[in-house]
Amino acid sequence: MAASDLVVGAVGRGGDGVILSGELLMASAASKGLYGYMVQSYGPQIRGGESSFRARFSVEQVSSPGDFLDILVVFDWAAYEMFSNELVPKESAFVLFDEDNPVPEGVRLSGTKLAAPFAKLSKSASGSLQAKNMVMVGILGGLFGFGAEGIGAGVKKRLAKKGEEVIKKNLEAFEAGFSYGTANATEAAGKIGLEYSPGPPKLVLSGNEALALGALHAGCRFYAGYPITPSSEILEFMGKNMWKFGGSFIQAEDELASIGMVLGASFGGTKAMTATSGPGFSLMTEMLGLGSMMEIPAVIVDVQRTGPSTGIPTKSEQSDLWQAVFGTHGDAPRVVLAPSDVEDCFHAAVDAFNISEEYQLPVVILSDQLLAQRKVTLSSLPLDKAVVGRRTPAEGDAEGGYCRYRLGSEDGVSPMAVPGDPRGIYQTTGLEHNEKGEPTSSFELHEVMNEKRYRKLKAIAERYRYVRRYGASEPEVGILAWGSSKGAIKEAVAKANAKGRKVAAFIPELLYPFPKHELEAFLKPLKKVVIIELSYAAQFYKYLKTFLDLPEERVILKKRSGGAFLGVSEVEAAIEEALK
Amino acid sequence: MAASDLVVGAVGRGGDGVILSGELLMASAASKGLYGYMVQSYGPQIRGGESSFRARFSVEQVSSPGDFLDILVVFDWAAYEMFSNELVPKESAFVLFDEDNPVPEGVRLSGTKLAAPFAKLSKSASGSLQAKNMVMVGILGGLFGFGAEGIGAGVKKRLAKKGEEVIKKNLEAFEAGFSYGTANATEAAGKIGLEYSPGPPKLVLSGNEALALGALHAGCRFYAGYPITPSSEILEFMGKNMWKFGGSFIQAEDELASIGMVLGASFGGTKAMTATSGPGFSLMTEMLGLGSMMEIPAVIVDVQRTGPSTGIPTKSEQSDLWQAVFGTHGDAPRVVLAPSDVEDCFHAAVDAFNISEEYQLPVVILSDQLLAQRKVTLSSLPLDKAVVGRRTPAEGDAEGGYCRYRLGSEDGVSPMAVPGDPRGIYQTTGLEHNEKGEPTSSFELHEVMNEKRYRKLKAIAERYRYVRRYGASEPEVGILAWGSSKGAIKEAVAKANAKGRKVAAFIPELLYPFPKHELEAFLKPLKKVVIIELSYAAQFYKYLKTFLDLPEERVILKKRSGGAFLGVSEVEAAIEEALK
Amino acid sequence: MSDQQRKPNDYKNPLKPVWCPGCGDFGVVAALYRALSQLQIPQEKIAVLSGIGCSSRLPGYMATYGFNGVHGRALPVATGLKASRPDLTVIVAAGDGDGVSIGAGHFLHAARRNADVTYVMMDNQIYGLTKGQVAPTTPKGDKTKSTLYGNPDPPVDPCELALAAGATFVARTFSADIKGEVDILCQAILHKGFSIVDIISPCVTFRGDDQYDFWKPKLRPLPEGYVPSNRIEALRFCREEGVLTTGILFKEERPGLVEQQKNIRRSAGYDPAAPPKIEELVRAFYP
Amino acid sequence: MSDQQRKPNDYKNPLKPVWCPGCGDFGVVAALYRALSQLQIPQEKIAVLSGIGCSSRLPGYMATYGFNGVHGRALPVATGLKASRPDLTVIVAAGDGDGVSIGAGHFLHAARRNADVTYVMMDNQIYGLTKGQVAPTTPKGDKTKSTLYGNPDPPVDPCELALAAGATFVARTFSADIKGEVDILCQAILHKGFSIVDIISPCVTFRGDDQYDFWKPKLRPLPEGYVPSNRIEALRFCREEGVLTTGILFKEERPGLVEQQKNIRRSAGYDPAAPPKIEELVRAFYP
Ligand SMILES: Cc1ncc(C[n+]2csc(CCOP(=O)(O)OP(=O)(O)O)c2C)c(N)n1
Ligand SMILES: Cc1ncc(C[n+]2csc(CCOP(=O)(O)OP(=O)(O)O)c2C)c(N)n1
Ligand code: SF4
Ligand code: SF4
Ligand SMILES: [Mg+2]
Ligand SMILES: [Mg+2]
Repeated sequence: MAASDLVVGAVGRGGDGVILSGELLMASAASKGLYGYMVQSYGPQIRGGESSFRARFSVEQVSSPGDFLDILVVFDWAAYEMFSNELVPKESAFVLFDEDNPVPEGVRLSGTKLAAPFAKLSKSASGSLQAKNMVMVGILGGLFGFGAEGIGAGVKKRLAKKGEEVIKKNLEAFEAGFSYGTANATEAAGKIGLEYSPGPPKLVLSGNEALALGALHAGCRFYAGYPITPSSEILEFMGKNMWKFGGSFIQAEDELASIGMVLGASFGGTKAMTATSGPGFSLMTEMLGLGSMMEIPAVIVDVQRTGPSTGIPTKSEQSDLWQAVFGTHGDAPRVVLAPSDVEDCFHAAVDAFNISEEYQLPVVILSDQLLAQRKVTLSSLPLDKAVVGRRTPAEGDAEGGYCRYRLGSEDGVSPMAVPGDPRGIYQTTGLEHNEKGEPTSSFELHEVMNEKRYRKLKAIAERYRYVRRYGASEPEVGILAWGSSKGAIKEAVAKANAKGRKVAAFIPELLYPFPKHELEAFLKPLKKVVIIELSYAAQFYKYLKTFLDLPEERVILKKRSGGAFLGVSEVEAAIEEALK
Repeated sequence: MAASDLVVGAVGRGGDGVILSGELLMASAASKGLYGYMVQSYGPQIRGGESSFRARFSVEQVSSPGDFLDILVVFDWAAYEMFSNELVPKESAFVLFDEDNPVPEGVRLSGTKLAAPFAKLSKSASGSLQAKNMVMVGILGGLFGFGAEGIGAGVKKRLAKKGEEVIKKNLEAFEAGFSYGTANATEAAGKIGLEYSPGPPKLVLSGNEALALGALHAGCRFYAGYPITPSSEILEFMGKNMWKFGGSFIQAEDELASIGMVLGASFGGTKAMTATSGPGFSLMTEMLGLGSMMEIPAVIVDVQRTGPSTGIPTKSEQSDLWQAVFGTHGDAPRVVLAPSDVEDCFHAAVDAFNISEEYQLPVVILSDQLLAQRKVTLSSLPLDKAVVGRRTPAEGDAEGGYCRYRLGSEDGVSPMAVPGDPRGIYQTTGLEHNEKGEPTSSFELHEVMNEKRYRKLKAIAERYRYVRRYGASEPEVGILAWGSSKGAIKEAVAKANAKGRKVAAFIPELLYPFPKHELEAFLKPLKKVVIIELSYAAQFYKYLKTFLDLPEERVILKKRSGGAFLGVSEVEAAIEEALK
Repeated sequence: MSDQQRKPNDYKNPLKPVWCPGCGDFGVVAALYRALSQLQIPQEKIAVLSGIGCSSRLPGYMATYGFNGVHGRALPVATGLKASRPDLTVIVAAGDGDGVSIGAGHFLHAARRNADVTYVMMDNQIYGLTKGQVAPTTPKGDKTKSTLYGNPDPPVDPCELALAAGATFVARTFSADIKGEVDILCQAILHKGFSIVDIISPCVTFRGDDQYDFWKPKLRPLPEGYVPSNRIEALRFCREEGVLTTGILFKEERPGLVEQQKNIRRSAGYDPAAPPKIEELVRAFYP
Repeated sequence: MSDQQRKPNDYKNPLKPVWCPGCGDFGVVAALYRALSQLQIPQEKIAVLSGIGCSSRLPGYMATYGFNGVHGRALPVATGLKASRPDLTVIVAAGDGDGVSIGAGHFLHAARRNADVTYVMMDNQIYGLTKGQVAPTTPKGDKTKSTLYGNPDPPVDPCELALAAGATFVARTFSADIKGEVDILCQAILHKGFSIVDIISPCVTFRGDDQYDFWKPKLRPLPEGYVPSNRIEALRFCREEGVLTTGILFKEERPGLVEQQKNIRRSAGYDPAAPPKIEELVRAFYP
């Protein structure tokens, strides 16, 4: 019986082409309508250093990279050492390596060892060692009956720039590997092959790409940003595609300038966004407050990485929550959204623009490295998702003189004129101001203007309650978590439910204003509440406490530092503990 | 019966010399051993604009500027309009104004109106209108028997730079006013005069000055800062005095540079500080996190003003609490201290340096405009307050190679070498690192290093519990508040206690880590808990909830925007409501 | 409004400036009213932006769109606005602290990008709003609230920095010389690309009431026949001692940010008549 | 250590650099080891600071005190350290993005203050660590990860900026020319005040493996007999096209930050032998 789910990992160093081979496997899976989920890891060296991927393929949607590997390919054992924590094979796994490069003394790992002629076949088929990765993909296809079809298109697309000759050699190497694999396919190997009937091709997207697509769909026509891992793909996407839509893109001199440019563009009536990671986000907090005070729409993406300070730039963590919700001096309302899977990144971008434009305030999207840089397959993107615009002065709004900060609307929003409109001329300021926007130091005005600005959050909280809920309808144990942790949790909950456990999960995607009532309703029937987060300081748990009274005696807090993904088995263990 | 407590206010515009007259009254009170408390207000214009002061004098220590005035002096009625909310006379008050400048139609205010020849006497005594303020001080002295003595010394000191001639003319104007006042002292006026027996002279200090003195006392020998209201007096004090102590002072190009310079100096073994207000503090959060990650001592003063954004720069608010406790990306432990009166500012500075140096992490002092810029009289400063230093490698610490981030100490602190020490050479980084300080992307190390960094907070929480408690020993109603609000609360509690009300107040001065046990003990017997704060978003209330379970059903939240002081009567009303 | 003549006062809004009596900034705003009137730019097509400082109060006194943001960051805001709204006339009013202390990095980069913005630097050699601390333009040796023993550092010259960063229009003038100012401002606003006008604008309160008497004898127009096309030549009129040369020191034609971005859009195949569909982009993500 | 001869390798710590094979930064660190050895400065008396970038990894490879801080802010950190610890030799290693993009403001101000720091700019015309986006030093027209249609902006020249800001030692060299580099680094470190050494340090990964071949024919030493004492003359060797002049472009004696601060202390009456008591200060607050 073949598996419906296959987890492959590979590791090597510069020149081994490990990452490309992973991408080809993904492309091949997608072209056959399979689901895929791939993450990559790199050592600190930019070129020639260690790299690895782990990819999971399945006939059903998967939401985590899986815990243990079915297949591990090792090109370089020293490199393997570096990622051995992330790439642990199952007992039943197959471990492939080059026959010239056998398992060194002292390396202990489970699974059936298979030496394969990666180097030799590469050399003979393509004339160089460069195509080892193609041989590997071929061997996998042959051995496990997976990834063989569709690979040609993938190679052509990925290597298009390198020219015909290179493509040809690579395909030959692939073929050599494939024949070798087929010839050597043991019965055992066949067992872990995927059995599937091909479906229509799927998209392959990362969270960063989905988010950028969402922004363009929402009408974003200005992007300014400064490179920073793991958000740079958004910048690069915009630098490539924004122009085609007639928009503007600027790589700013720093993050202070990025958010400044965004506020400027938005003041001019253009939907605008920036993306960064923790260090850049910290630099933006002063002007985040300016946006809040001036009531200017702006979308700010923070792709979280391990902190504090520079931390571990290439690894995920959930520790920018406090900065997103509480960062900047003064009482400065903003909205915080937290997508929890790749498709959500698209939605979050559209929602962020909608909320930001309609309520005239900055919206922060908290993504994270695992969400942003993983690649998954998706059936489609909802390109009909509704997009709304800004409230501008209507006929009559300027009567008796236009007031940019007119009080009295129920939702705190006042029509915002776009420069160019002769009836809407106004001057805005980060100083406290009156309805016209003129500076004031009146305490009374300060109080009513604070009230106006915060009223928007109330209106948003009433209207939007982005929450994902999974699992049993009458749960005894409930899991609270957010962001990319959802993947492992969803899977663990499904497994527990299958075993009859009454478990459910609650994943808020609107973090601020918090969907309080929904959470209270979720909490009520629970015997145990498990809060899971990747923040040493337990930022989510403590944040929840600011807004509601958690039933402390029933709460189990599972928090740890980021830097390593949340595993499905980790969640399962937490569920079992809660059920005890 | 003369009062033991006198509240004087005056208002005018540029050229009226209002502020100088207030300072002279303070100096005169201090020289006679009286207690004084003065606040000033300015219009938006830098010169020639409106200004006012209110000063309270008393034979006993006062902790608030009082609610209503006994004496109001108006030089300019248009200017008065601007501050009429802040300067409300009692029913029994006297309102003085120039006889040439009578109360305009439509201005309604209580109190006995007295027209006085300010301009005329100034002209005749000094030859110009410039000395109107001196005439005013003289008239007050004559009429109310206050401030007459000691004024000479004050004038000489304050006007020393202007030369003999100016001093002489000013003193003559004072005398002219004094004679006029004495001659016209009505019985009624005598009634509100202060009755006191002179004591030893007192210090006149602002919170900013006290804080700067505390820093120098603690051994601060490096200051870098960037001007910003209401913190600039700290910068100016350091720019004047740091040199005398052999230290360094730099006006940096911005706040990013300020905190960078502070970290650099501290890395070099020098105790270092910077001060700013909200906007600058927001810019500092990235490097606050660096200090936390690198475990570098640093003292950062945030003198809060009304926010968000530029807000109202000259007014007080308590809305930077979240930024101080939660600001910066990642899990970045720091300590937050909040002095609550001028003398505390001195203590907080010394404590901040002690904690920062001993535990090797950034300490934020949250002051605020009311605390920082008010002037009060003090009997003395505790110049014998203990000062501690940094743990440096001792003999043996470098054995087997010095490890800057050695794990295993109970309090999380590891000895920090000072450059110049050949046994302690190390390289530090804002990347996650191992014990030696070398970069790592290991999840396991990240977890133990987070644990090490946070362990320091536990140790601090156990050792320091800075809390002020006032009022009844077995209270039914308890007030929770922080920072400069303490003044009005202390006074209101004393008044309520005098009426037999069982009320007490709890003012934490160590805000993070929070003195949880002390607060829990305080809360236990209470029937009602009143939380008072000047933050529209209720930052203090919500922050308390992150760390403990407040007895919600017994909590009354009194929060409002800043921009106007907390009044004693406001607190009294809250107490009465809670007792109902 | 659009048909009749726009008078200088039509660019003025009713708010009374809070500047000190005698402040140089009055001259700057007056000259700006006149320049805009001379150019007859519709008020609603103008945006005046600033940071924080006495000088940065200026947008609040205009009858145009205005944006008084945070200290030092007006240029990025202006750049974002202009890039996305090339139809607007974008002017930034800045102080010397705002522009060459906290905002120095942005200043360099706006010049380098040749962002089509007119940068009006109200240079008073001091921090006015915060009451008299040293600025990066304060002469060496001067005593200020933060340099009681004399400013240890030499001043920078905003024009020199602008030249080094690649600015394409660099001029200097004096706030009380309204005529000279109006002329230069008009040319600066018409210039395609980044233009900086360094206006010596006395702070009477913190630099002294004698500032006008101090500056007037120092002012010197550019030499007869000077052609402002050589960067190195222009530098001879920077960092001067004893005199202050006014006029357009340097001017160069180089595509501005707006034109550059237009070109990139063209290279990327943007067709305003047939804007692409997001579907087309998404297609690229299928294997 | 203190008595015996310090060899270049004695300034090297055991960590293996994570730079890509062939990266120019290997040359820079090698030259630095040699320069320090030549100057025989004790390791414990040296602090090497940096921001973030491939180049900023350098302090981690030194056997001296080291500080690898946040992106763009190494100069303030170094300034604070040097001002408070004049006995230390303070060196900053920076990338071009670190130094003239996010850190541009600090760069100008460190130069203006003449902070006694040696600023080693590892200029590779690209963002290395973040994998190949445009830097402010990238040539106009170049395609990078963030300028797919060609970089629209002209590059800035770090040496020119330094000159405009008042730097007192400005030099340029090439990472593979170890001899030239060592010589210039020695002089830069010995210089009192702010010294910048702009080192062209190829990023083979994102600028191409042919970077050495590209640069070598362009290198040109300063003309025979060139005296580096004139700022305007020095500018002629900035922003060059087709050639790259190496050597000390400019050098000037002007009191550095450390000396200035010493002078201020003297004016303020500081007497190290009899430091004042805080009581004396407090006395001034009595009426
Ligand atoms: C981030 C931040 N830092 C500091 C300040 C305080 N501040 C306001 S204006 C100013 C400088 C004013 O000088 P300048 O820019 O020269 O303008 P001027 O008032 O002289 O016109 C400063 C430091 C601030 N508002 N924001
Ligand atoms: C505040 C902040 N923004 C962005 C980054 C991401 N980042 C790291 S290095 C770098 C630029 C690298 O270029 P450069 O300074 O030229 O150094 P190189 O790697 O080329 O040596 C950037 C943008 C960061 N670490 N911190
Ligand atoms: S302080 Fe100076 S710059 Fe500010 S308004 Fe007054 S004179 Fe003008
Ligand atoms: S990416 Fe470039 S700069 Fe960075 S180490 Fe590699 S070659 Fe050097
Ligand atoms: Mg100024
Ligand atoms: Mg670089």
